[in-house]
Amino acid sequence: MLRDPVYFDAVPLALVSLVLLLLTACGGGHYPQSVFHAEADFSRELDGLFRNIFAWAVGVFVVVEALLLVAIARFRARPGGPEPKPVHGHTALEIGWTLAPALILVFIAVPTMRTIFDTAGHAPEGALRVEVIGHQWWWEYRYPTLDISTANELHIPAGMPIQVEMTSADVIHSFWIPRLAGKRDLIQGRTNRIAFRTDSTGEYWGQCAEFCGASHANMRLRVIAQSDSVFQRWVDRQRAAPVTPAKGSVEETGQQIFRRSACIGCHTITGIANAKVGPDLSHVGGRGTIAGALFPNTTESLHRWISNAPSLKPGALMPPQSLQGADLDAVVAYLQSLK
Amino acid sequence: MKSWLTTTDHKRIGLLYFWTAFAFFLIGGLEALIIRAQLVRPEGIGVSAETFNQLFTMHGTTMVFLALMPLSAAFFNFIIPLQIGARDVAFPRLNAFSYWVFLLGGLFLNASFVAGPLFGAGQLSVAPDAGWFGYANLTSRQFSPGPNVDFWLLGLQILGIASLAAGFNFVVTILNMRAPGMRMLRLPPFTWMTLITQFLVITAFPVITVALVLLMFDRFFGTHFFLPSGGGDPILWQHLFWMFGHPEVYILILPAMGIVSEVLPTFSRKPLFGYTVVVYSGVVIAFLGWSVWAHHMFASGLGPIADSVFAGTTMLIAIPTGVKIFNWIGTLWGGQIRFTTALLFAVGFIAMFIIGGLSGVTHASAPTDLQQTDTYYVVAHIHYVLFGGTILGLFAGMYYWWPKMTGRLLSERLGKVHFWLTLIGMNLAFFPMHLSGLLGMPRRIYTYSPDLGVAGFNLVSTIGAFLVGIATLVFFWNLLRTRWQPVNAPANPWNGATLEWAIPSPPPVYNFTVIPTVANRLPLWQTERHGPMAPLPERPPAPIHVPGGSWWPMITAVGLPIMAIGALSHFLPVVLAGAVVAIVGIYGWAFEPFEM
Amino acid sequence: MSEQGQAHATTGTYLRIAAILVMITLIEVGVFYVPAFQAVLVPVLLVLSAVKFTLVVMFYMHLKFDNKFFAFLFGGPLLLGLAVVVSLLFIFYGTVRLRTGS
Amino acid sequence: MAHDTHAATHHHTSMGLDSRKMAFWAFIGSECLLFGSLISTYLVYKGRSLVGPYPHEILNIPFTSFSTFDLLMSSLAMVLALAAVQRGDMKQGKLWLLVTALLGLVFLGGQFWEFSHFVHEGLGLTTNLFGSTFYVLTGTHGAHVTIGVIWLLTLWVQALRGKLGPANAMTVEITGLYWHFVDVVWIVIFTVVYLIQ
Repeated sequence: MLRDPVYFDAVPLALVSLVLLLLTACGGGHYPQSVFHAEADFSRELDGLFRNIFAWAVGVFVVVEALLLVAIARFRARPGGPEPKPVHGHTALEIGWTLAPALILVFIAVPTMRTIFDTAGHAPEGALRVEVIGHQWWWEYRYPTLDISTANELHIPAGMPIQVEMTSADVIHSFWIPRLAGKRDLIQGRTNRIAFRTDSTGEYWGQCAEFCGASHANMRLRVIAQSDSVFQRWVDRQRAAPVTPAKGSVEETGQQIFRRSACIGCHTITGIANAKVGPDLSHVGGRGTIAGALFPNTTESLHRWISNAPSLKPGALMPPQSLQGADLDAVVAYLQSLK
Repeated sequence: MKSWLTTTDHKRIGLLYFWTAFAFFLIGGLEALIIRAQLVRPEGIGVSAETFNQLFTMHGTTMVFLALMPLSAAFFNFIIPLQIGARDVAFPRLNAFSYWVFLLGGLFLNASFVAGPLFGAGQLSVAPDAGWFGYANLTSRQFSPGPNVDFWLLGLQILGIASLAAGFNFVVTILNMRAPGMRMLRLPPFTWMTLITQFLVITAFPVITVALVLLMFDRFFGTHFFLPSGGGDPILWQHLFWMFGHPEVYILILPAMGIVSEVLPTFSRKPLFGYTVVVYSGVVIAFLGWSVWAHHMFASGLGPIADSVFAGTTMLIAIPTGVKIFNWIGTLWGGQIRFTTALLFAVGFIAMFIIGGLSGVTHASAPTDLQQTDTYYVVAHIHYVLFGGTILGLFAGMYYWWPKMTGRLLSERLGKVHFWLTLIGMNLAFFPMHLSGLLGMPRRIYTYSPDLGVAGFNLVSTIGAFLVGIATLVFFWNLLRTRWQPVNAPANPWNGATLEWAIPSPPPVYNFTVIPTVANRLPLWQTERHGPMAPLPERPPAPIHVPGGSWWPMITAVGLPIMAIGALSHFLPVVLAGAVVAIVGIYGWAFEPFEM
Repeated sequence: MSEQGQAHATTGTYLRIAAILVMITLIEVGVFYVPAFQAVLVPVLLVLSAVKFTLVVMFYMHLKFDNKFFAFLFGGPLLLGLAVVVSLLFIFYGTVRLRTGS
Repeated sequence: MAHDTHAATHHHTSMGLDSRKMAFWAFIGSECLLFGSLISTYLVYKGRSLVGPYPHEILNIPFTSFSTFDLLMSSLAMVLALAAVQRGDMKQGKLWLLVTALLGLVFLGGQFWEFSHFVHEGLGLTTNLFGSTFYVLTGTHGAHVTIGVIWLLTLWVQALRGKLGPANAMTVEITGLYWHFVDVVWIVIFTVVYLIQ
């Protein structure tokens, strides 16, 4: 069975499956973090450069693998075959196959250098500045010009350049939204920058790309690109004071419990608590997800999260809370009211 | 038993290296299989996040330091003195020392899997869990409070000593122990690549040693070398690590390239095409290998100028690498190729290494790397280079030299099963990783969302990984069979051209009855100007004095893990006791009558 | 032994080298204290220290008289080490300037 | 290693060079990278300390100049020791070996004084980046000197017992290579750490 000719089938087979796999990836289907579905200037530039290099790579691959296959197919030992000519080398050939890759590299290096400087992270004048601060294991976003602080879900206006300035509060993280921008590391004591602009509204997914401890896998994020007016409405809501619960409502009970609980040791709710360890909760009810964009922001997941965060997200720094029954219901209701 | 503990014979040490490294290879492979089992579907629940982080850290560390490097070292030890026509290495006891340090360092690292109770850790395993390149400041006490990272940094320091000692030893052996007439440009290509590798070892390992020492000071004594809270910079760790780490990649690949350059000529019955060019391109690769380290750090914000410089130097490496590949194809071209298992693995090396090299070019380009680094695309790349490259090359070497090392032939039939299963398995395992990476799957995640759309690719990867696992068991069976159902090997089963084939398999303890005089590059072949070398006499004309064994290298080596255990438990007397053992060992060694 | 038969330094040479080394050290310390030299202090000190380094390596370590190969074994890694220092300085001070400049 | 020498010097080697000496030069080359990395760390962190004491407040140039002078003289003693052993003058050889070791001890004593003085002045290992980089760099050098002193004293004892002669000149030569290397490292440290502040 295992005769040599198998080899000649295996490689074309591999090539065909390669192409099939690529088609699956580039084609339809829903791939929220695919680099092939670029939706911003930055990611499109990277995608174009990648396709350029990939084309060269496929060309080289086909030529060299073909040469290899031809060599082993043509020069198989045959019984009684002649002794091979003891060729030691060939100067012209050596020069040729030194220069050929060098030449190809020029075609890769030139656009590479251009793109490096194009994507160095400086946005044009008038860009919206966003500060991203990495935490184990969630993202803090500040809009210094808008005086907003939020977490995990980044709202941006479509059509406007965004200047992202990144640093970390603890270990190294990496901010990556594949469909919008290449990743950059968040490092304590340093500031890194990227700049991008997307013209399409919609939701883009990303996640931390630098190993950052136990819950590295659970450090996800969403970017929500909105039309100007929708974005402006969001900004207004974020800048408004947090909702004050109605007298006698369950939300008000929740607020009082919140005030007395350990929550205020870590979280901010403007006017209620002012600690900076965990995410700012002033408008947490308006977010679609919680806990590093990991769970939908529902009553059930809030219950489970508050009761025992580390069981849902290994290593989570928020300890299990002793709130139970009606108290827990009230706090959850209060948080949900903070739109 | 005693004779193995005290042995200074390079052949025995080579076999010790082989079996020890192979055992670690199986452990590292098992870790990989658990990783793949966890990732077989989204939201896998096989192991906890903490265990998963330990597994991928130990998988990388084990494969790099405990499997691939020492498997190459097994061949350095066994084959190099034979290829250059020497009776042993330049420093036989230093050689034994390297082995014992490697073994003890490896055991020390792996002891972390069961050392938890000693540290009151509440779980059995306290294995290193910060990734095989241990990026600061995750490795600080604050973010990694347990003994896990301590095991890692102490273990790697021990292993570094083993590599450095072997490095000096082989540099001198290759340069200074050559048989008469064995000029530098007559050295077999494997010996040449080994020499270049050792130069990389002795220059790169001091850098990681410094990095590890600084990290040790941060963790044990409260300094802030890599901690922003005290003005330090975690990026310095990355520079120091990759200044070592990138040459390390060439330390892993160059020996395999050397093996391929031996196997191809033998089985195509043609001299290596462009021998001198292959040798010089190895030198150029090593040299450039020192100038590209920051391409691992494109996402860390080096600035456009540094990005451009490192992207440029990285691309340049493609040239000497390409030259090697073309010369290998030139060697096959016009030959009479015998499809032995060794040849299949060597050709497989070329075919797979091309893929790894080309994906390497795509992330040599700094901007495209921003979409690729730290994703499964990079995981695919390193596995095409280190598995498709290094491991296939090492397998080629195993099939090629096993008869010489043991005097027994491996089964070619099992060998071909092993080859095809490995080739198919590795492509199934690693090719889809390119796509899962580009579709947005970061590396080092113990779980992923079903929404990413990468479940299918991960399933295929896992199936492929288990195929590779089965293939490795076939190989293991093949090795064991040579013990139980031996088929004796002749001196030169493949009609090889180099000196190791001029002596019986396995070689006698003194290697050569008389030291041969070498007249050309292919001493055992008929070439245009030279006939094959005259056979060596069956018996040595005069008795050959062979040095006896020595306990001192092992005793000295034992001192190191004792010191590490003392450091780990913050107990100074144990550190001092280890130092005393090592010093006693060194003095015993220095004053022991020992003649080579 | 290849060393034998080659010109070896004599005790007189060793003493002369020692005298030069001490003199250079005195100059270094002197330069350090002279305010007029502050502007060129760094290059002057680097050159003087390189001279001392070379003298010791060439004469006391016999590299001048010994086999060239030893010079390669030492000089290669030495240059590499120097390259490490210089490139790290460029990278760190370069990025600092870029960061503050932007 | 004293006993290997005899064998080694009589062995044929393909480069005609002593194997141990070659290995030792390779080792010294390797050490260049070790100290290169440490010096890089020192320089990269220069001026990044968040709190004092800073280098110019604490480094004592006259004192360190004396240490430098002491180490240079020990190098001179070392070459004289080697020359004596090579010509078979073991009386002189013993003397100069001892002088080298004693000068090494003086240097170490100076370093001990300097370190304890700095600690007294408020510069500990963990005080600031200057302290950490300074102590690790000069401490690594000091550890090398310590090993060198032990090595030299071992040779001296061997010489006293009559077990060191011209046949072991290579052992002394290698010891010398180590000692001079430690000296040149100090030449660099003296300039980079002490004089260029």
